[in-house]
Amino acid sequence: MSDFFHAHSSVIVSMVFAAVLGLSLYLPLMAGQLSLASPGFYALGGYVAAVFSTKIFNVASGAHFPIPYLLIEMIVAAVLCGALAIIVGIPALRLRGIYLALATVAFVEILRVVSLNLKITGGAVGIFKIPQPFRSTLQYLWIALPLLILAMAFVYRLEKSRIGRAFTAIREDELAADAMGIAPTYHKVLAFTMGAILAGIVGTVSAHFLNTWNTRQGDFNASITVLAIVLIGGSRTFLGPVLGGLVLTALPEILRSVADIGGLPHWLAQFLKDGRLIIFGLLLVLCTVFFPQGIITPEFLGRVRRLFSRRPRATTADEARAAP
Amino acid sequence: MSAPDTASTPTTSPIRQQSGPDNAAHVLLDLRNVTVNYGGIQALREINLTVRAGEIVTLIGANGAGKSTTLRTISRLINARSGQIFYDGRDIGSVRPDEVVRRGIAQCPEGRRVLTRFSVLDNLEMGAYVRSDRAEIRADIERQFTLFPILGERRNQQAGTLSGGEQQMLAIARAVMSRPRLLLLDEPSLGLAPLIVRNIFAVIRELHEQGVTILLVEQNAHLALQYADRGYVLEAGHVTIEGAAAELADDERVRQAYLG
Amino acid sequence: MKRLAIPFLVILALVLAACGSSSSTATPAPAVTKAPAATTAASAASGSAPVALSGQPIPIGLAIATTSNVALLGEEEKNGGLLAEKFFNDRGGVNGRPIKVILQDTAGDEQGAINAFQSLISAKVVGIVGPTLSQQAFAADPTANSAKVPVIGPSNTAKGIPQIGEYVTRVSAPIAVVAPNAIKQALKINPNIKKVAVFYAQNDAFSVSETDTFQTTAKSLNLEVTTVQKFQTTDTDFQTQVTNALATKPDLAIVSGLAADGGNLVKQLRELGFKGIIIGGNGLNTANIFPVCKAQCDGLLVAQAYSPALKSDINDGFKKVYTDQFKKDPPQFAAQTFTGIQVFVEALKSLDNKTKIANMSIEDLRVALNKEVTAGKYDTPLGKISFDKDRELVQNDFYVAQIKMNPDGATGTFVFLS
Amino acid sequence: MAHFIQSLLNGLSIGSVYAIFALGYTLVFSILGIINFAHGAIFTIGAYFTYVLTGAAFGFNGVLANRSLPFGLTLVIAMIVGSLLAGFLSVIIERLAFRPLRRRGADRLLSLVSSLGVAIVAVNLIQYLVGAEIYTYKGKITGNLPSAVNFGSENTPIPIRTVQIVIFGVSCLILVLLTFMINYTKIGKALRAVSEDATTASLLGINTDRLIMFTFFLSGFLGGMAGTLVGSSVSIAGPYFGIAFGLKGLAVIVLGGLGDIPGAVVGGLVLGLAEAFVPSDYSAYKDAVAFGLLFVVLLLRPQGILGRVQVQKV
Amino acid sequence: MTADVAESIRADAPDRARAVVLEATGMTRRFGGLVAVNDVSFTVNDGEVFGLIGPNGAGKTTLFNLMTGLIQPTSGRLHYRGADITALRPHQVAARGIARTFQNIRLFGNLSAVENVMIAQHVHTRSGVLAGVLGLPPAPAEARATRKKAMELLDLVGMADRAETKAVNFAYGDQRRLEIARALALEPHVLLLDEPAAGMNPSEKQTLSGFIRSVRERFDLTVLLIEHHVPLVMGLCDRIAVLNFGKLIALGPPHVVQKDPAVIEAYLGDAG
Repeated sequence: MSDFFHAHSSVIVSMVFAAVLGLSLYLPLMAGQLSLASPGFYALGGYVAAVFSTKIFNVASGAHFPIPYLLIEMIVAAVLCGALAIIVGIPALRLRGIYLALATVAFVEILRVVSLNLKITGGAVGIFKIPQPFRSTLQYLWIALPLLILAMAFVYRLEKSRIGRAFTAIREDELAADAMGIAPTYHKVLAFTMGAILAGIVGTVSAHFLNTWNTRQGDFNASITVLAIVLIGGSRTFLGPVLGGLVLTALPEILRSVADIGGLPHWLAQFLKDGRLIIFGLLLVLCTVFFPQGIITPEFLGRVRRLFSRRPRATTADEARAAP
Repeated sequence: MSAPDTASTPTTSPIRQQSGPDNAAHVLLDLRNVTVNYGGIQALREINLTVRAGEIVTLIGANGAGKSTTLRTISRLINARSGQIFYDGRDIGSVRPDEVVRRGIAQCPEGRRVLTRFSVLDNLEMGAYVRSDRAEIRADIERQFTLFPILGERRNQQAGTLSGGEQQMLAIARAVMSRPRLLLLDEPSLGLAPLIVRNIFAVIRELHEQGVTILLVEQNAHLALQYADRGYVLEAGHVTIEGAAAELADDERVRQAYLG
Repeated sequence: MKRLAIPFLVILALVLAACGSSSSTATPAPAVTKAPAATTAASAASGSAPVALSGQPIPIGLAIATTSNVALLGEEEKNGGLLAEKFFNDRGGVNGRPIKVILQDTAGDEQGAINAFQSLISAKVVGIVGPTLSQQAFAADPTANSAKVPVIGPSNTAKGIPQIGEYVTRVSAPIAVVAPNAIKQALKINPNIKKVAVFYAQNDAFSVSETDTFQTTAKSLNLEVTTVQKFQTTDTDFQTQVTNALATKPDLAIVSGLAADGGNLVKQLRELGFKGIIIGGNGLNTANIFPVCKAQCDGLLVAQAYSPALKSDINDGFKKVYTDQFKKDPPQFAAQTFTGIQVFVEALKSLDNKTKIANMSIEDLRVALNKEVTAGKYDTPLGKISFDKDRELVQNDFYVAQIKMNPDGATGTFVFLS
Repeated sequence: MAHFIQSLLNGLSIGSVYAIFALGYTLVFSILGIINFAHGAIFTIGAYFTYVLTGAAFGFNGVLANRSLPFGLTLVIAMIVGSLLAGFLSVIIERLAFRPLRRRGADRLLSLVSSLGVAIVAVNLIQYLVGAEIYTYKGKITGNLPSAVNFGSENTPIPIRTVQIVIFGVSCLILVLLTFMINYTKIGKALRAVSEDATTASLLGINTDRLIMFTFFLSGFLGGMAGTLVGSSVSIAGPYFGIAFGLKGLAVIVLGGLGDIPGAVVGGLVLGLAEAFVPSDYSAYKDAVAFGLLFVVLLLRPQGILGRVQVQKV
Repeated sequence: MTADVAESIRADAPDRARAVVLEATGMTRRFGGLVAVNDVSFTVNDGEVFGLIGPNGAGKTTLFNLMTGLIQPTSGRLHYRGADITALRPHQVAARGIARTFQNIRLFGNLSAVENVMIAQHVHTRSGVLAGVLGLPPAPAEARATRKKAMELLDLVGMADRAETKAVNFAYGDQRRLEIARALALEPHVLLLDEPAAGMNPSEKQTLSGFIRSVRERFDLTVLLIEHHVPLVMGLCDRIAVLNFGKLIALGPPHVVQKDPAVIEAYLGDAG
């Protein structure tokens, strides 16, 4: 079993990252704002880590990168991403729906071109030899899992809090929320900024995890992938993006291994190997058709909850019947 | 109520003529136990409603009582949860909305909904979308302009720039362009000045005299019951009272329920 | 429909997950290795035997981009690598034992490269040839390095690749040596060249470093660089760059890019009226540019790290099997990948001659193989190569070729110049 | 001055490629209000269809290596047939990936994901079948015309490639034809009615499903034609050929106003001009300029350059 | 004008009935060529129930939207207790104590009844993101108080037993009541009700009338009311304003307005 985890450690870790990234897009969505900016902040966070760990902190080559340094990077990335999010968010969040999405796509693309041309970001080659805080890939879970759990707990608690309710109100009906005394712009920017900070933090850890960082980390494709994660998983509960991130990241790798099962006809194995992305695309289409609300919906969760609460009640009823 | 404005009296009927004197007895539209769920709540509960050929039937009730929902269900814009809708003896409960029009039911929707970026002429042409007799369509359009002279004056104007009353006339004229046997009118008086309302109702009567059967949804119950043969009162998605229009107008319950 | 959908997806997910894990967990953890599950038929027969039971093929990993938008390069590498497997097995493999090239797709991104490497490492390969892009190498090579698995980069030309770690080397040289030759060659053809226009793909790591060399060389030869125009490898229209450059009336144009964009740039330079000599960087060293610039490719000077025209036994042999199968001269990426496999095979042979590799654990074998790889000298399709003490490639032969297009305008050849 | 004219013509030349890509893209948006990511894939497939129909053989990678049709059409005929096939394919995609979502009342955004799925399938299927190689058409769409036209003098040449002029001309022609169709034909008017108010349109007896199918056909046809034209200008650079235009295409249709057909052409030309007028020293920031422009236009005029302001109903 | 301001300064004076709470001056709003609200001026006194009637499309809801900041007037000013609130955003208007319901019911459909009411207490609570997520003071206490208050309000409208039901699942009349409860949660001084009786049957309307009266007493409210149901308006309102084609055509006590010929012509139309 441990062999399995080691063999797939990078997939497992990146599944967790994708889940957190999904949450970073879910946060503005809580307030009804479809932003595709997450990959831009993710890229920015990664650059913070890459620049700090290779140019500012002096770590002897071969030595482990101290965890406190990593935490410093995360804080710096959070502050930078937060500030940038406020600057971009205030004008951009006046836009609605698809227009906001497109504006954020433009923002991500501008960031990409800028980082391609700056010296500090290393241009096309990017920054490499980013020092490692851990001995093995799997140990990244020590930071990735707490990050995911904290982010999930954060979002879970937030949804039940005053601010979270204000977000939900804006998503349900911005106009009515406004008339109920909830300042839409403030809360939308707040949600957007929190998402940006989360994405930035994932970026910092990711940069170490990938050993290198370059302009291809936050681009249009990444935006669309994160969107797919959220919509396939389900955009109305925070468990949706988490599941979406885990599944969509694992799926191409699972398809990779499926081809390796013995006993398949040669042509099928060959097709699975060469055509795994064809199947991946088909599954995306099927998922949207069969689960237009995403795989996890509040209704689904409600059914699950009832399923679990009904059982004990049923047994007591049985006992009652058996009692006399 | 004064006689219809003579200026708006058409010279020829643009409407498909009904055959036979026994049409009055013929049931054109028949809703049986229709229930509709809409936005999570039950919008219509077990509605039963019939319209006979040649009648004007009105459906009155307060805002949100389910009047528009009834018309939208007949036009197949929304699915009934249960119950059946018969038109001319055939179940139309599962045909497409455009097929409903082809079979002879036109709806003039609430809020007029003219195609604002189309000219008046194009709006009327679109009304005849299901027809292909170009010459006849031309003639029908001219008839509409006789019926609604103001539209004729503005034939090349964008519909979005018309006043509310003009838009309502356009919407009715457009609905008539498909040469329907049954015309569904949704709140034709909505937001219009009394004088204009009177004008429009005169036209409705005119259309009726030309042989169109009409199902009229109105909030202005007085007005509707003046023109209708029979009426239904809808309350919270349920038909509570039905009967001859004249009786309903004097019915204490209607006064209670609706006019107060 | 919906009611069916949920069980359908749950079952699908379970099946996929089960399959996914079973194929990998099928190999339990014993220190001794068996052939990877991916070698299908062979693995079915084997128990948990030691790595190198004679007759059992030796697995060598090939991790390259066979999907994504760099697949054009990846496909060439795939062809070169798979050809090498057959080529060397036909010649007795490693002292009688065949090799098995296990292909994993890295796709175009860094994460994919890491995944592919991990997959190969757990499939117990003795070494890996890959990945396609330098950026991917920076991501994935450290994974192999810390697992002590030797890596040979087939097409990673960025600065700093061998410095990733002691298990990393490459058979793709930075083009520094050949750039001056190409410009000198151009001056030889036309001694009156004064003004140079430079173009490069700014989002391609290789082109960025190559253009530096070109520009430095041009200046050292007292040529005036009148303009430096940047583009992206995804660009298709170079109207603006070309007309901007043409306005400076250059005598020579130097293009650093990849096949599609570079080829288009050459074509559009010609169509818009450029009459001077064009030098293409190493990225244009592929027959893939022929369909792009067609007749307008004619006369293009190309800096080459590999030339099909090289006369040697190994290159002749390679060229023959390649042209037999693909009906055209082998491109550079195929040759370099072929060379990567060759280096592993020859290092394995010489290692086997010292200590029987059949008796070694996979871990020891990898460590020993790595030492052997960088210590050896190889006669390859790239010419004679070896590695210096920093594991950097020492390649003696670089070439400048000129493209001669056939009258049909669709096919052509690289004519070896120096 | 020559530089200015050159930049102007360059801008129109680049812009017309954007425009021709965006026409089919925006057509679908105008009817359904969705962005069809699969349009880039249709564009690519159209280019490949034409290639096959000319009787040319595939390369040495992929399942169909070295295969070719037993017959070959001339390039222009092949383009028309190929575009028709692309149109039919587009209709099939609509049936499989869009209509079910519409039927289930899914969020419009979801069609982004399903069209993304279609694009992934298409790109990888192309690669599986014919490899990632670069393909070029045998003939030239410009026939025997010289490859460039000089708008300047002998001494200060202002050259523009002939094929780009053809593309510009075709974009304008398509625009004129589309405008005519949409304003003066019955089906065109029905399209406008559906795009303005689908419910009312169905109350007028318009079969919206059939009309949407027709829109997808038209969009696919235009996409296929655009793919062939651009392919004959710059060759078919592998399965990602059309996808690479997706992002710029998005910028174009937003600049022009989502769903606005003349806007797609105007947006394409504006974007092309903006790029062409970026000073040569800053050409590295060309794309940033394009998307900066997009960002600003979105903030100031979300309805696009030509779009009309719409009053929000409270 | 100055007299009105002076009057509004005396807002807290004992003679409350005469204090002006809201003052609209020359409010005009155009949509394209259409003048939806045309030069409307009136004052609303503290504690009164002020009715706004007129035919469909007369501009009543537009006037409400102007008063709550949802749309900006083309010209004209709006004062609340002497302060100019014309340019305020809706949430700022709400924070000053002006709450409203909507003609076409705008509840947060996917949220439960109690959550709907809790949300409206936003301006009266303080806890930020961190306090809310980590459960630091004052969040837990606030959360308890908010819920308690929400339950009280639900109880008031007779829906406490269905507090956890999603808003979309309520019948029309219940949704109207829930919307009123939500508006009350803002602790408003002024309550704007847009056709609160729409979709209710006669007995429900009677109950509603009594309810509005009792709520006004209990919460010390000024109420503005758009309503079609003439008897309800007549019985409930202290003063009535009549709009027709965006213009104010009559303003006064019910019995006076009722007899105004212009009103009869415009509003009751043929029925008159």
